[in-house]
Amino acid sequence: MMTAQWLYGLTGCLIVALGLRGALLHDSLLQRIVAINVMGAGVFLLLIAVAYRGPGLAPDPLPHALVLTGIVVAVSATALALALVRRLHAERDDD
Amino acid sequence: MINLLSAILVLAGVFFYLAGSIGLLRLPDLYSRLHALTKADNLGLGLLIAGLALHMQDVFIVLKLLLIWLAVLAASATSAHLIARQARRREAGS
Amino acid sequence: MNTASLLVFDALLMLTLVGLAWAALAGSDERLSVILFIAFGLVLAVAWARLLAPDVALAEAAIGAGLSGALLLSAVGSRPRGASRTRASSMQNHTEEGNTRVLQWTITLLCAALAGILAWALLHALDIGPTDMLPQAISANLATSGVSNPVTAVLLNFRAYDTLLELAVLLAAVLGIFALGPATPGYQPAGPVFDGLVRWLVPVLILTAGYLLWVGAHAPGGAFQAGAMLAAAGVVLRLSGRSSIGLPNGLTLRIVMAAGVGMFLLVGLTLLVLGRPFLGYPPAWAGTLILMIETAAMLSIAATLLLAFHGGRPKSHALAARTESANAATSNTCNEEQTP
Amino acid sequence: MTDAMIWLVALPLAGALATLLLPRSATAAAIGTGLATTIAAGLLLFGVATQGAQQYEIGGWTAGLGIALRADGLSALLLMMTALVVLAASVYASAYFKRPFERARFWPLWLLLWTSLNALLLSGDLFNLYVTLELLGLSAVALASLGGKHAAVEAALRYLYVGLLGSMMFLAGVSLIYAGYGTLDLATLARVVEPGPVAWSALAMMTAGLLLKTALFPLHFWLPPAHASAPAPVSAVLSALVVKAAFYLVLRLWLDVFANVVTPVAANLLGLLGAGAVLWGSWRALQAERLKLLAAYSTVAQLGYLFLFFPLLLALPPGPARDLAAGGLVMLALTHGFAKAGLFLAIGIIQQRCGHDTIRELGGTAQRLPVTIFAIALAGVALIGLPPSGAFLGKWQLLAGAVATGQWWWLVVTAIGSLLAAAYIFRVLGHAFGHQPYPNQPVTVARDEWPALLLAAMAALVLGLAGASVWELLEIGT
Repeated sequence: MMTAQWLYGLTGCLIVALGLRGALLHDSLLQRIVAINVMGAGVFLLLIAVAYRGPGLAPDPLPHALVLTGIVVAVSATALALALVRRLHAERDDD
Repeated sequence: MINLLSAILVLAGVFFYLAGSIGLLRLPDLYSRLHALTKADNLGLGLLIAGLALHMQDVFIVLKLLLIWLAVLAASATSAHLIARQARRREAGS
Repeated sequence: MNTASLLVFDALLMLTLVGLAWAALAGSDERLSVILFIAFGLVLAVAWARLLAPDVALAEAAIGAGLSGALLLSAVGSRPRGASRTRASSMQNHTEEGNTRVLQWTITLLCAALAGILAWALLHALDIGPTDMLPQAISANLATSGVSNPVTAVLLNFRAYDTLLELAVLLAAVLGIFALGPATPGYQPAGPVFDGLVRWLVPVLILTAGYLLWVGAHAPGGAFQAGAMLAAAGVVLRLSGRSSIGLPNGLTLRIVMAAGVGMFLLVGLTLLVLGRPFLGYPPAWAGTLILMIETAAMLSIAATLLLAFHGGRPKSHALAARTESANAATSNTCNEEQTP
Repeated sequence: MTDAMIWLVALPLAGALATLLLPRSATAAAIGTGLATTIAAGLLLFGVATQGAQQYEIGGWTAGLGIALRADGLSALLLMMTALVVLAASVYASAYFKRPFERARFWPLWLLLWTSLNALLLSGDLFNLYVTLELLGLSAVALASLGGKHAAVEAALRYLYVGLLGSMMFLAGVSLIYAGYGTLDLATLARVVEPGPVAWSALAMMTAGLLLKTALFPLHFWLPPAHASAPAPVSAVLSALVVKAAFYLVLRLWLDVFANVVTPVAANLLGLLGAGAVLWGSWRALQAERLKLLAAYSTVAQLGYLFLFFPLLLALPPGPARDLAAGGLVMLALTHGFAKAGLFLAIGIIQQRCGHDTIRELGGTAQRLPVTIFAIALAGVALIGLPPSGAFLGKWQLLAGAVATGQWWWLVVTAIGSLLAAAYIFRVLGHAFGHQPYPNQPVTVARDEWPALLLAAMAALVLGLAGASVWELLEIGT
């Protein structure tokens, strides 16, 4: 086991928990979206840490590809969530 | 020799970054903070890039580094301008 | 570099990351949250680079921090300062202060337990040591994949089906956004300084996009990063208050939106009809087919992300006049840049 | 024949593009796509029945390096149900959405949703499952928000949050699996996985995420508003298929992939939550004032029954008794799928013709919409679990399993749940058959009344009578 893998992986776990806590506790719709994104970033950090094989060694490319896919999926979800928030907000203004 | 020169340049760059950050925290108003931040950071990045460029074998990479510096220069100058203008407008408004 | 100094760097980087994540979620100021989240994304990109994942670093900076940040910021900015925050009105009704406190602590404890369980499992997993079965299979088949960047090979050949469905996810999101209503009003024309930046930045961004697309075959880069660059060019154009931001209208726009999934399906099904597996490129053609798919995907991604930044259907010309007057009625405060 | 698997994903996806590019002839394109996809599902079912479980390696890469699609008896049956329900709901939707712009918005998302359902049921790869879950979630949310009213948008947003949290937890579990075992392929994983911290934590994370998505009590809070405020055809598919897709994954993971990792204690916990869902969901359904809300709470309850099977299946030794119980579970899931879809479509008709779906004001609807009320009654037979519905066979196996393993307490839950279901169904029928002072002209049966009736009849009659072949198909495992 390598220290770097360990350090980055554990940080990933911590960030997942921080994100989840934010997503459950915030009552601002926008901050919930931020929190879910943070949680996703934590999972990605875990994956990339697993892929790391040490300095000078080629890392495992598979998790890199998975995280790239994950980032695009996350931005899609963020965009849809923001559009829903905006719609909700516009309606509240009309009331 | 190149190593030493490069190290000096990088360290100088780091110093300017540090100065800029301290300025951001310590200076009294928005305009002087902006001034400290953009000026020091632009210079810092320039020195850093010069230090790195000394290590590069490939001219193409040096050009890329230079391009990064130019892009950051333009972006930070413009955003500093926008922030300052917005602040002044708000002052005038209130 | 020696291991000790690298370790110090790692520790500082992770400390910054956790601190930013905490700070972004601690307060109740939405604007601050978003700004700190963008900073979090940029530091994360440094971490990706440190872990030798440059492809991910590029995507994180361009999409994770860049475009997500722009989307979030424009959502914060579209409301007047001091207006009521986007609270979930009926979603949480624990009015009693004491209940809230208990709930907060319960959730915090649960999340701490979650972090503990994840860490426990991860340490065990890392203890087993890396299983190099898959990385070896990837490098063994890289020669016939049509590209030499292993990440691109996974994304567009070995696991191309994932990428096809991922493009479908993007399409679903933008169709959902379309269904929710028309685009948000545009920004007012920018002043001369910003305008000057835009004039040379946009062509540079488009050039960079083309470069990233082409270089993805053998070095970090590819359709997603390139698409994000193109979208960024459009975002900058929109911010500068131009009415045309390079998006087509009507059928052409829909074709561009569908291009990524469409090209994927076209290639996959053509191969199927020719007696090969779905998306089973012949090695001699793999490079060309991947570039074709990536080009179409880049256009779709750029259009989709840009439409998401628009926040709705672009207005058709017939509707433009009507919405214009509606905008004039509801005072629009989303302009950081206003002409004096 | 294995090509049918790829067509099951490619056809609706291509259809989505076609309806996006040709909004004027979108309805025709969608129905055509629906027919073709249903034929593909039929071919796959036939192939599985005659040749056994199937595998398709995409791109020709071996599973592990690439992604494999797999179909066995269970997935082929669920794919067939999906095809029939979506096809019927499509025919219904072509009459439900009247204005061109509504259709232009609806069809591409609808077909993307179908794509994701098929892709999920076929996928043999953990990360690919995450992508299909996200496609399913985003298209379902977009469709649920089509109602356009404030309540619909708010419910859709909450649905999206829950879905995203669920996906993220699932992905965290997937990451742990990759960290520990270096593979994402389900079949490979099933061979190498062993009890231990990695497998336990990963399974717990994935299951938690999926339970959130399948709305198991007490994580069901988001379901009733989302399902009750969506347009009728969307509600039908959300309740009948979308929550069941997440349930299918739980089943697949617990009984197939992680079969040697799960423990009876964990299974009993799922059973306990299921019991809570049965009681709470049925009780709330009984109290509901609106038909759609009743149907949504009934979904919460019916999903609970499915989880009651977990402690039984784990207590039974592998063999005929266990296969019978597993068959009962699938039968219950299939019946609920058809019945609930039929119920929501029928409610949609009442809502459109009467302008409301308040249960207390249903008086006279039986005179006015006899076919629709008959459909509700048939669906009710299946939801209560009366013979000859498929649910009767399913619940029978549930009871048999509970007796065989000495877990009699699940009997009590099932009995109370069925009584409550009878109460809420008869309450609706009582109001619908209520006397109306002024005479209403019976409306002739229209195109939009047939799909509901056919789906309900499928649940109440066909599945029950054709039950034996379902058990035969389920013998075909991977």
